[in-house]
Amino acid sequence: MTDDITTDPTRPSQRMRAGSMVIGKLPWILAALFLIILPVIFPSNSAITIMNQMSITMVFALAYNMLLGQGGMLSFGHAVYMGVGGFACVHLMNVAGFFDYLPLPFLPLFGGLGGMALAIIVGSFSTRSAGTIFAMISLGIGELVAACSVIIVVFFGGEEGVSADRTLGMPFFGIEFLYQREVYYLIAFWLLLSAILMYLFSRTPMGRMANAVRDNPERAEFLGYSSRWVRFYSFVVSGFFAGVAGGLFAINYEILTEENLNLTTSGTILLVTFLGGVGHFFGPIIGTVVFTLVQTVLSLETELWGFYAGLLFLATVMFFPGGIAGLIMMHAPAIRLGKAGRLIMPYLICFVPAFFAVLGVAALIEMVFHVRHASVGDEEMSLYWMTFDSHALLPWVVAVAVTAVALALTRRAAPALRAAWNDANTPEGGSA
Amino acid sequence: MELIFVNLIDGLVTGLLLFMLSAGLTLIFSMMGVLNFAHASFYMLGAYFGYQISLYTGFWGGLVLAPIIVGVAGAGVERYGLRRVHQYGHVPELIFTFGLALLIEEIVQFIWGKNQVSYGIPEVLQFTAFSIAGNSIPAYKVFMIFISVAIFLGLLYVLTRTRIGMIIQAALSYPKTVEALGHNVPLVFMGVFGAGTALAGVAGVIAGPVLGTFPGMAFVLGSIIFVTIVIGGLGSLWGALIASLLIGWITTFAKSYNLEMADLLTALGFEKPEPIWDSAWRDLWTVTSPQIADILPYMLMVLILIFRPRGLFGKRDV
Amino acid sequence: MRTSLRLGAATALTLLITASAAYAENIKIAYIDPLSGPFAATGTNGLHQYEFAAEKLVNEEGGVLGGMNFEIVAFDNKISPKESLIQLQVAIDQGIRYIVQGNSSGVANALTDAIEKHNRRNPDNRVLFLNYSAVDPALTNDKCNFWHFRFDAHADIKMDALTDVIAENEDIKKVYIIGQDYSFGKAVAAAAVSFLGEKRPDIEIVGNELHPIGKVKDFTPYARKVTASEADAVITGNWGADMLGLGKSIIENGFDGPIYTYYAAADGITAAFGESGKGTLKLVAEGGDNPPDKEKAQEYIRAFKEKYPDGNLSQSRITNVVEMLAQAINEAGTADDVVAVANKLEGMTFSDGLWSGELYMRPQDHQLIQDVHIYGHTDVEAPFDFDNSGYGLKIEDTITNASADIDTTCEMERP
Amino acid sequence: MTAPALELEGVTKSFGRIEIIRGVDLRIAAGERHAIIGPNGAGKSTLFNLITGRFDITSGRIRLHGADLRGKAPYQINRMGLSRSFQITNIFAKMTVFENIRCALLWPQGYGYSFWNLVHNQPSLTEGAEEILEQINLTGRRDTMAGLLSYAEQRALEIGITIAGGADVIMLDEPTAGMSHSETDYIVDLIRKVTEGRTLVVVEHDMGVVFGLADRISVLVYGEIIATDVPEEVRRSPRVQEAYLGTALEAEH
Repeated sequence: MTDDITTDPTRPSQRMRAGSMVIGKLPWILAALFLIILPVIFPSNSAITIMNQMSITMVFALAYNMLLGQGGMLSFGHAVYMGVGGFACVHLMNVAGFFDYLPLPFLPLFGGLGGMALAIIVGSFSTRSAGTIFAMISLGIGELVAACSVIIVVFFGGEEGVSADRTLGMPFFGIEFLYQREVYYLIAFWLLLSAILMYLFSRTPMGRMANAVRDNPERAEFLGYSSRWVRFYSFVVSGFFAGVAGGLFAINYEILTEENLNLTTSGTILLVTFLGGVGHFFGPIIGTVVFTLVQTVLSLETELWGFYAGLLFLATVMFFPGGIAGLIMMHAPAIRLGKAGRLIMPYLICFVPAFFAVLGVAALIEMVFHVRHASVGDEEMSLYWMTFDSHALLPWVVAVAVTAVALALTRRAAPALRAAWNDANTPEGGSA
Repeated sequence: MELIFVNLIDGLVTGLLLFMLSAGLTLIFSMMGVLNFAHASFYMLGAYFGYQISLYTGFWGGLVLAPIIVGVAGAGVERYGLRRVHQYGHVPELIFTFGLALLIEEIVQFIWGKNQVSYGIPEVLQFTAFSIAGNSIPAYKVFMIFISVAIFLGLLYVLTRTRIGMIIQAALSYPKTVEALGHNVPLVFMGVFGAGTALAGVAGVIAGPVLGTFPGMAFVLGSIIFVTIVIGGLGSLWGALIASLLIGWITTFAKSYNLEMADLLTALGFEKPEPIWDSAWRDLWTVTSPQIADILPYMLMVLILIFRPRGLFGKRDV
Repeated sequence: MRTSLRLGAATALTLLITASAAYAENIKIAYIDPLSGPFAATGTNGLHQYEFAAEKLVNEEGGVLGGMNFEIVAFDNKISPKESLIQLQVAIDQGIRYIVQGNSSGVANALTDAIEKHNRRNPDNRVLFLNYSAVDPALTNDKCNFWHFRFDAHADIKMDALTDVIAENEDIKKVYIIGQDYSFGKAVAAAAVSFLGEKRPDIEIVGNELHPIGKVKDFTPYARKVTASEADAVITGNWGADMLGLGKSIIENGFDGPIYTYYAAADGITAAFGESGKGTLKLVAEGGDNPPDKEKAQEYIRAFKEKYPDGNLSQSRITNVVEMLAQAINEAGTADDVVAVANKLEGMTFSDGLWSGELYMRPQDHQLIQDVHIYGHTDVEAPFDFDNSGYGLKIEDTITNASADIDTTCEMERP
Repeated sequence: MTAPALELEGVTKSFGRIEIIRGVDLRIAAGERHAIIGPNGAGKSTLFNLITGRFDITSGRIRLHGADLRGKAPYQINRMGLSRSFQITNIFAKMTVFENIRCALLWPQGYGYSFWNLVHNQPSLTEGAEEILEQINLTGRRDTMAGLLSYAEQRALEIGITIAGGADVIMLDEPTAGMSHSETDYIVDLIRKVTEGRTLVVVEHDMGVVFGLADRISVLVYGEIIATDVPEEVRRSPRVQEAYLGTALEAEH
């Protein structure tokens, strides 16, 4: 039995017992090793920059999912807690007398405290109820704080933000954090620490009651818990970790701006978390990886990245509301039955053409876009490492043909896949 | 004094425009529980369709056809998108509309490009209706007021005098019981969604020429219409109307009259720190009402949610 | 620039192996500006102008250093400072040594700060920041550094020029200042107040206010106040949709005095104002007249419009960046040692560019000193109009070598 | 024990102008099994919700072990030793059976809002929950999602959650509603077993259920208690027969 990290452990049974705690630690040890060797695999600075960005977003997304996934509170303004934590950190970095004696790795703690302080203030009135009231208050607060960021220049620095220099802190065992790689390890450490703490939090009485209140606030009241306070504490803890993410942002980018507070950032984290899957602890992590790649890497390839991202979200929400994590966890029963192997071939037969179909459709979209918007005379376009004339007939024929054939193959393979899926999820010798 | 009258008219135009959006949204929100984040995107689609059609038929063709197309598109979204997502709960529904808003913006850019399109006021309405103390009131604004009022009266008639209106009203107050009465709820939902988005489309067609038709126009309006219906109270068309006008007038007057925070603080007995530019409170002291005019509705909403969660005219909690 | 390969006869196999080898000897310039999102139109148009300038003014003229070509590599920063810093890192990793950016002073501030830190921490792969459009005065004052060069006249210089013109206009007795509530809007307002107070103490400032940036749906209330104040002229630093909304409202409300602006042209704004802006809209900027004085500039614009019929050649400073960089690289004899290039760039005087007038890169603060013009929005024949609307900008006044002696607080540390 | 476990004094409740509860007086001694019966619409559930703090009372007084409950929120009342179940099954459907019970144990075992204890490291929680599971015969379904249980099992779980905290006053709202005869017998046995030694208040519509279970019965009609006595006396009372059994029989046929 694998120790999957879920927020609603549906089959924990024996795992609680002493011996199995070893299994519980294994994923974390693997994650730590993975984080350590990652820069060795991808040594370039830009890769590390993207990994830093991912790690920061992961902490933020996990904090957000404490609220949405575990506490059932939908927030449209969670960026402000990360932002305020980050602003607190850049201001600290600018306080020479203090920062000179503060080793940089401890800074995110203060970011967390900053985010937490704001969460305590806002949470004191916003967590009285969940649902739409909470959501709309969060939207209003988010909008207000974002608007304040350009008005209150003293703290938020107006449009150009507040910048600082991380290397002015006290060297930490001789490390001055001059290089991206050093910063990477700092962030990776905090990512791991925060993730472990957040995971453990979901295993505490508070964490369990957060789930209980999410599912049934009234019942929780009759178990001795005030659902309001349970929500409040979840909210504050989530604010703390969002603030930690803000502190990491301050360290990595050495600047915070209005962008860290605005509704776009808040909306993005909602999408990231949902894309990954709110029902599972590791969902936001997957969501972050996918979204960052779409945003940073795909946007280098095509202007239409936003269009594809939008399609991806719609497809996810319509067909896989459990997000990517939900999609992965769908395979748990098959794996437990030991029949997951039977899915591999049908998957290949179905998804390889499906992959080409997606590429084909994307190619057609890109070609239409090119014909419509490229400058006159610029008739050649590059796609998938090919350069051709978008106004000639042949590329269109090729693209349409590839797409059509791929779609047909996918359709033909689908029934077999469905049958294989049913088979893999049926225990041997009897119906479920 | 004359300026007050002018401001009242300006605020009325803004408020009625908001109302055309919030009326549809409040119907959708209170019946289906869907926070339709894409509502303003349908408004944008209305403006763009209106523009495209006006190239062939002139403005008036757009005014008639564009809302119909938008309404059909809206009904299609409900039928093939939302209805599927509905079974998963409200959060996925919301994310769906959120993603839809992103997608519609991208599609608009794909088709019409990223620049503002030159969607203009029709020739016949390009004159000054009347002037008050040197402030001209364009005929187009008068036209906007008439259209909005006509739509409001039409809605009122449908909701209070027709059978379908009765069903909708019942669904507003008791969302769960209508199905029990044997009505085809999915069809009602689709119809309401289509009608609501069509209303947004009308707003887009008539607002596009004055407020500009560009891919960011939905985002500018985006969340303010939620604020309107929350302040007005769920399920209340009157609430939506009053809240829209209230927001229209509050923002207009806050922009027109330079109320300064410094005056307020002095009146409260605080002393202005000198020199002001060295003070940590300088930003607070120098705030003026035009600066914060457009965030006042959000403040109002937060206060209302804290002290009266059902909104001004709502019958049930948000 | 691209290796072309017509698909007609080519087999599918050769399709897969298109060469990128031709890029090897290129000098890459990273263009970090918005290519998606609300400011994508401006960013895309700017990119076209860079690509065209590199092609026409450098590569077709034989390149630099005896045959190396300029290549513009586009990075979409979505006008976000965070994304800009990520893309900066990606650009540096690709071995790019020259960064150009212009939209948003907020992004420019983040970039100049990051580049300064990067160059300090990584002396082996330093980069230069050629800012072509971000006009926050701080960039060449308090926040100046050796790696940053600004090719646009900054907000104070433009206001200096603008107020010179206003000062000479005896009809103007009352001025209304309105702008977006952020650093640039505030800087414009502050500069206007201080210059007017200096040059025309008799002018009354009847309004000085800020509105939220990008959030105002309807500018009518502001326009009412302008009319009510009986102002003779309006000054605004607004741009984008805020400029269009404000300008249209003010004009619709019956105001007929001059509206002095920074950014009321191109990107759909000229077309949207059309006839209504004539005689009212004024714009302060650097660059040439329409049509330009030099025949080669006219040719250049015609060629550009042929390639990008929907585009606007709206930022003449872009060709200045490309031409001056090419000359500095040639003089330095290297494109890899950016310190040498920077040393050639600072103090450079350049007068045989596309546009008339002399350019001087002031060494104290790396601010380009150039002629600044006050343009009027009026009928301009194609292809020198904007947005293919038949309207465009014509020079009404010129301040030669504007603010050549303007103070700077810059204390530059040189490597 | 001097003070009664639960004491109601002149309790009224109005919704708008309509008075639903019209002055109820009731004393339930510690350790007593008390049933409140009455026809539909008599206000049984309302009374129940008043006692448990779900609604505020309009006037009167409710005391739990002598302590006034006025103005107390449900969770505060629960902490004072009163636990309730719901007429409509009210469990944590997305959690396992085991977790449902464990959640109910957290507050009584003193974990409060703690975030420094890990629930699976607390033997007392695990053992306590398993003991309850044993009592309600759900050990075999320990790791099933509560939402997937059969209806009777869910009702059993509901009772398990209610008693898990060790509250000494247990209130059950129509615990057998919607059940078949055999299921009803099963649940009644279960209730009898798990409420041994505690004060029990049951609201029931089905008289047959309570006659075997209750020590005393109160009959609530139109917001008033018309009789409180041992089951046999209540059955014999002509007033009760007229007011309640008649209507009940009518309603059933």
